[in-house]
Amino acid sequence: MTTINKQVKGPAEAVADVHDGATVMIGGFGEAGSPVELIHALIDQGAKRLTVISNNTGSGEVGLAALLKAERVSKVICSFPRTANSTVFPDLYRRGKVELELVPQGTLAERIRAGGAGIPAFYTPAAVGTPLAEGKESRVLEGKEYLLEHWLRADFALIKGRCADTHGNVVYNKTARNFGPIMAMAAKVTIVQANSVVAPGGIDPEVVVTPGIFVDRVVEVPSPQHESELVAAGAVYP
Amino acid sequence: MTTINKQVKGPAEAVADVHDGATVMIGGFGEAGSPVELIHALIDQGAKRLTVISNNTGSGEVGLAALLKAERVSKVICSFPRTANSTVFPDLYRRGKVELELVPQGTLAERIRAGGAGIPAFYTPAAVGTPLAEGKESRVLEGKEYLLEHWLRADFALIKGRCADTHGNVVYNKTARNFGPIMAMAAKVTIVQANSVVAPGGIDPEVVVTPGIFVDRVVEVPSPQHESELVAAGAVYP
Amino acid sequence: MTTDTREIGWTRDEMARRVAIDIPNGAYVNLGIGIPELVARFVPQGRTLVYHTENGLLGMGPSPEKDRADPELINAGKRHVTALPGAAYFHHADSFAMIRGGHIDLSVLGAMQVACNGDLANWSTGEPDAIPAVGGAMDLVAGVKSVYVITQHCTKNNEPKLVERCTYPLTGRSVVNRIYTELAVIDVTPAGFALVELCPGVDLEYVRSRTGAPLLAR
Amino acid sequence: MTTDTREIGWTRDEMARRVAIDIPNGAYVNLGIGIPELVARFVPQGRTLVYHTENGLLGMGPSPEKDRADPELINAGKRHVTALPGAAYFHHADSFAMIRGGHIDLSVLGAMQVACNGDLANWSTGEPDAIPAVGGAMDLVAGVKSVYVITQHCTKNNEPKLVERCTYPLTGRSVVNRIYTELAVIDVTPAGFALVELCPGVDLEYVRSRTGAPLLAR
Repeated sequence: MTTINKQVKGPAEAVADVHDGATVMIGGFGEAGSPVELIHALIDQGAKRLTVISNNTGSGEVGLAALLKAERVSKVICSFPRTANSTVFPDLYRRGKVELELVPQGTLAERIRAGGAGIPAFYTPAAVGTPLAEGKESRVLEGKEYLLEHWLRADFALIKGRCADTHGNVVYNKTARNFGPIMAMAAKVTIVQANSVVAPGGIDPEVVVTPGIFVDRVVEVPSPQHESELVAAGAVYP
Repeated sequence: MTTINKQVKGPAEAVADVHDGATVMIGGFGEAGSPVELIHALIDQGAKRLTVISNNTGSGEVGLAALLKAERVSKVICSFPRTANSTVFPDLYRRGKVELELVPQGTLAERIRAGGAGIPAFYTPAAVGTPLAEGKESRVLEGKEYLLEHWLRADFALIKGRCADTHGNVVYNKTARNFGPIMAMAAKVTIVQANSVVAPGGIDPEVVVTPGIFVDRVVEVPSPQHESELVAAGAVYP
Repeated sequence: MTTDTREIGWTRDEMARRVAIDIPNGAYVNLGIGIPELVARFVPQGRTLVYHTENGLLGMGPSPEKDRADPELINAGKRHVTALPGAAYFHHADSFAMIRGGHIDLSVLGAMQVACNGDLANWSTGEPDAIPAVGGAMDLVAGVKSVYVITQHCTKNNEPKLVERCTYPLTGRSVVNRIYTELAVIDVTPAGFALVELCPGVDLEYVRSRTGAPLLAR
Repeated sequence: MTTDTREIGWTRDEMARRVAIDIPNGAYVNLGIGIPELVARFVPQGRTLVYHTENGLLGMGPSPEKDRADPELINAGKRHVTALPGAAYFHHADSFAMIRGGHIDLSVLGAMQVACNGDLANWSTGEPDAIPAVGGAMDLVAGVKSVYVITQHCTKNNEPKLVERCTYPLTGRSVVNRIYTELAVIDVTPAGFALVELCPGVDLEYVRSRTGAPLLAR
């Protein structure tokens, strides 16, 4: 009998200790992989002045967009803060209510992976010669110019999986995998919502995508909501 | 009907174009994942002055040890060139017949991964303050000292998988996975021997470990030989 | 059928088809959002291309029938797609390892401006109230083996998009290999823009008049 | 049972058991080759530890019955092992991301020398004809949260292994947290070696006489 059990009762318990000023990575690319229930629990919980690291900024007034709308986020680190039906972030940004650090998508992914892998900095060719290189150290290696980029780490990561076991092993659904596995590595406390939570042995060790060592809490959300359906229905959270 | 088919007839055809002086990554940790049939085909093929990147140096006088014994390798880049039943490399090394670049295992893995991921250099804390830091650039980041390490890339990678499809997607067997997925990324030509080769669709896209984009040739070796069994039987190749 | 109303030059579909003709069998291809997405419809008979979408899928197939769409199976433009036999899913760091590591053969992108030295601007007008958004464009142009641009030859205001020097913020320096417009196929060479092919019925002097930098004939 | 013949002090098994007592439930632990491997046998009742082996397995279990061994399911010492329920396989870069990224709670390693500032030497005697081999030791000591050393107090020639300053080539600088020998449990503190516990029947002055640097009593 294993004495490890990372399952917690529900989203509220899972995010209860997110503190004001925390850095929070939120998985998802568009709505695929967006942990809507964890985000809503975070809105209910009330933590403020968050730095959010996520590829986008949500759509409509649910999920990540609702967290922004509630003015809980002071800074966003992302690659693409605009999407269809995305009005909350543009409005806050134009009003100076939220800071933006814009990062090329591959650099964003690699900085997060570096944070998880204990690599404090690395060189990348992306953004050389562009405005996003301003203020960055550059270096010529083997005749080509690269920028020095630093790791990204977080206090919490909120991630959506398809299935998790109570040791924290996770598998994902299709392109909802995206930032989940690397964010799980880069946060002090990684929280996964999964459609199902199973006992150890319920996931074949050959197909585990995120090993349990990277996961601190798992919470079962059997029928997660989809952002596009909520937006289409005109839903507003809370 | 797909018009992509990376399957080649046998190991001999798979390694036919390895040139003298080539850099060759060879998968495996000890015997697990060692592509014995591809290595033997490379011995038959005759390429010389190879630089081999592999975690170990083989055992007995089969597989990687046999390639060394045949004096086809002028340089080895590895983390642990000694193992039980390993006499070929120590003998060549003491006689000055082979050069050794010793790399900490995690740095070796990360340098290979960096080669595959287009990251020319990165900082790591491993080996700081040790003889393996000599001659390396170091840098303090966030108050801690790190070494600058450069990517490793190769002309060829020889890898062993459990199953591959004709598009080059690969899954592995247990701890035989080890260096396979990262070496597949880091070589110009990646050659995979697999116990079975199946049609596209024969591997669930959710469980693919090495996507086909990293693989150039697959060859079916239905009952691969195990180094330990060969050594126990006193086998010598060729 | 197309809703294109210009009087001369290729339609968007024809432009996309012209791009597809140049892509060899077995190529790994990333298609940008917008006109580039059309290219996938025109793969010549007897060829298989493997489409990569940077949000974690290799072997992307066409849109699903509406009742089979999965909100978690989308492309970089956030449209529903499918996965073909031989596909693979992977996470974002692995996906951009494919891009940055030079494993993708070709990226087909849209453009705001392309300079005669291959500089590309396609992510921002640099206007002060614009919401800057870059996505994966800078990684793509820095990493893939070839970059093709597919674009209208001029803006809606008839200003050339092929220019001496980009005035918009760059996506990458000296990264574009070839440009497909409704008027012509043009290579970026060390000597500048060089004509590869004119659209039937379009003459070279007309293309030159719509181009903001010298255009070499071959 | 043990074949250990020393007259005083803990046996190897007892040393390993003493280490195990200090490891909390749920810890992720990497065990070095040799004596450290013994630790896995002594997990206290009611605790679950998750063993990591750097060649790509988390959730490593004990050796299999001989006829069930798989030559491709081995540990870092190349011995046959098993995978427990809840295990996961992964590649080498991911495995060392766990190590370097600080995700492994504890590494238990053997030692040639440990200095009173925590320096560790455990990979090479530095002799000219030695075949240098480092494996994952340098990554482990640089990355995991805590490093415990389990070792005989002295070499076979009765030279102290706990020293003022390592004379062998280092594995890492200031990396060891705690040392378990047959005589005592000793912490590495900012003030140097500090006694945690004596083996029953062993007195402090004897331990000091076998130690190459000052040993603080608590």
